[in-house]
Amino acid sequence: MGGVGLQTSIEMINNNLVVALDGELDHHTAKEVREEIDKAINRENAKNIVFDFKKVRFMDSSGIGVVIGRFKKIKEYGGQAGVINLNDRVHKIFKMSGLLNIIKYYETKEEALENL
Amino acid sequence: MGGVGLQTSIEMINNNLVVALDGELDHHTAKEVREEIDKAINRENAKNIVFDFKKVRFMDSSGIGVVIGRFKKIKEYGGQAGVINLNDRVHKIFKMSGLLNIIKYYETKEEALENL
Amino acid sequence: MRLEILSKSQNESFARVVVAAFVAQLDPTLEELADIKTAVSEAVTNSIIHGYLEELGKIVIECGIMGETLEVTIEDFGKGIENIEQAREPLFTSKPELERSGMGFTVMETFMDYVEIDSQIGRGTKIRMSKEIKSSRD
Amino acid sequence: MRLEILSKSQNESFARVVVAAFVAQLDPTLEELADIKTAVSEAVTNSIIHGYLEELGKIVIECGIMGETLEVTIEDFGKGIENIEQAREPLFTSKPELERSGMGFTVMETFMDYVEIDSQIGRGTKIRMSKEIKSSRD
Ligand SMILES: Nc1ncnc2c1ncn2[C@@H]1O[C@H](COP(=O)(O)OP(=O)(O)O)[C@@H](O)[C@H]1O
Ligand SMILES: Nc1ncnc2c1ncn2[C@@H]1O[C@H](COP(=O)(O)OP(=O)(O)O)[C@@H](O)[C@H]1O
Repeated sequence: MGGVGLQTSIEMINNNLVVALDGELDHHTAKEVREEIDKAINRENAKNIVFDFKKVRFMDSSGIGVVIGRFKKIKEYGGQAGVINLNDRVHKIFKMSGLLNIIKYYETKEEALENL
Repeated sequence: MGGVGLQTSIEMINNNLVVALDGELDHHTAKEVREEIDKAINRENAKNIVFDFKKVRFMDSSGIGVVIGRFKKIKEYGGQAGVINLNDRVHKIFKMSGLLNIIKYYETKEEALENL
Repeated sequence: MRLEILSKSQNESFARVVVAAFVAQLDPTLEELADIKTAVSEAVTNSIIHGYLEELGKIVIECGIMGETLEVTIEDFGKGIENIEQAREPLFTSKPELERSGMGFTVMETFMDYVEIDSQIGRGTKIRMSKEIKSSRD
Repeated sequence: MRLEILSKSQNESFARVVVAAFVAQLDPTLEELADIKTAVSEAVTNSIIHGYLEELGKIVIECGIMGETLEVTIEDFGKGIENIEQAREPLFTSKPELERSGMGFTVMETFMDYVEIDSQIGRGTKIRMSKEIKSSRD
């Protein structure tokens, strides 16, 4: 419902699209965020993508699809994806799904940007 | 439901029982708070009573009954009642009921204690 | 949205929280939210105390949105109201011994745009209320 | 408590808030609360996407407390599940095109003590879950 939702702030650092999510990531908010990120990937011609989960206060399994979906898109052109600032819950859900086997988890943004 | 509720802290200053309420005051929480205050009035042999609404985050018309009920009790022995720190909403509900015609509203605890 | 709860006094705050979460989609101000929570609290409390005389019964809360207006009904299947006109009067209460102030309906009418009482002796009471969320027009 | 909502995606967060407010009476930890909200979110989302294929339908959520255990059921009257065993498998999804991960039931099973799936083709799906609120024993 209104008042909650998910805000996205997107910045380009070199070749990398850094997407910071703020709020609750579920099936409802996933729809909007997915479109927004896909537009930015195309517009900015981004190679790699980094998801910052620092301000994600709630996430269910819809979050897995959002990350993997963007990863597949970026991979077509040889890019990579990373996730940063996972809290315990987000980490648990990603781990459960095997996502952390194909997408790298970095402690900090700097580390992600250096290693992607 | 649990987690919310109403906390009461009660102190005696001279003859005056000062009751600070913290939380949500509705029919459910009124029951407990009423008993607690009445016990304290008897135990402390209080003459006057001051209700501090500073931390009342929600109140419905049940709050009117709590204040008037204690006022009636204290009045039997010649005591008076005062209310302090009313926020706009509590003020509106008390005003509507005519409560502020029989119970004095003071800006501060000091003022209440001096004038009761 | 339709919510069924038991007439336990703990459910007064639960009902408030649920209606507040529902109306969040209209982006109300804190003031509007507090108005709605207070009115809901009065109606639910009345069902518990007056409708069911503090025995267990079912309370049904329905919420809907029409444009920018919240519509909420609160219904019980209890005692019913004998004299609706009298019940609406400020300071009238049939339960002074429970320290009721008789201000419940006055509070509902002050904080909501519209309050309708529909009641039948022995069958129950249904309160329909609505409030335009003016802030959602911006 | 019984809550009926429409299968709109905005109601995913509404359902979570309502169940969280209900379970508050058991004084859960933040962790337990998050477990329950996540499981409820999965089941409600499944009803919306898989049960009703994103068309409008009714979802019923019932919550009760047995001792220190929350019992919650989430029911839709939609499509039903063809193969329940397969549905429970991690990574199985019938909607990869919607970027579903197939982890919904795995998440429910991880975060709740007990998850039962009751489904009939063309009639709907009912998920019963429970979780003991251990913190409430202290
Ligand atoms: N749901 C209800 N069922 C039966 N009687 C009711 C109900 N709601 C209100 N009433 C009657 O209307 C009167 C006035 O209600 P209200 O203005 O809310 O004041 P209060 O609750 O303080 O008595 C009550 O005292 C009661 O006699
Ligand atoms: N309420 C439901 N109605 C119909 N089918 C369902 C329902 N819930 C789950 N399913 C089926 O079970 C599969 C697995 O569900 P789940 O583990 O939650 O993964 P996901 O939602 O990511 O597909 C779904 O893809 C769907 O085919």
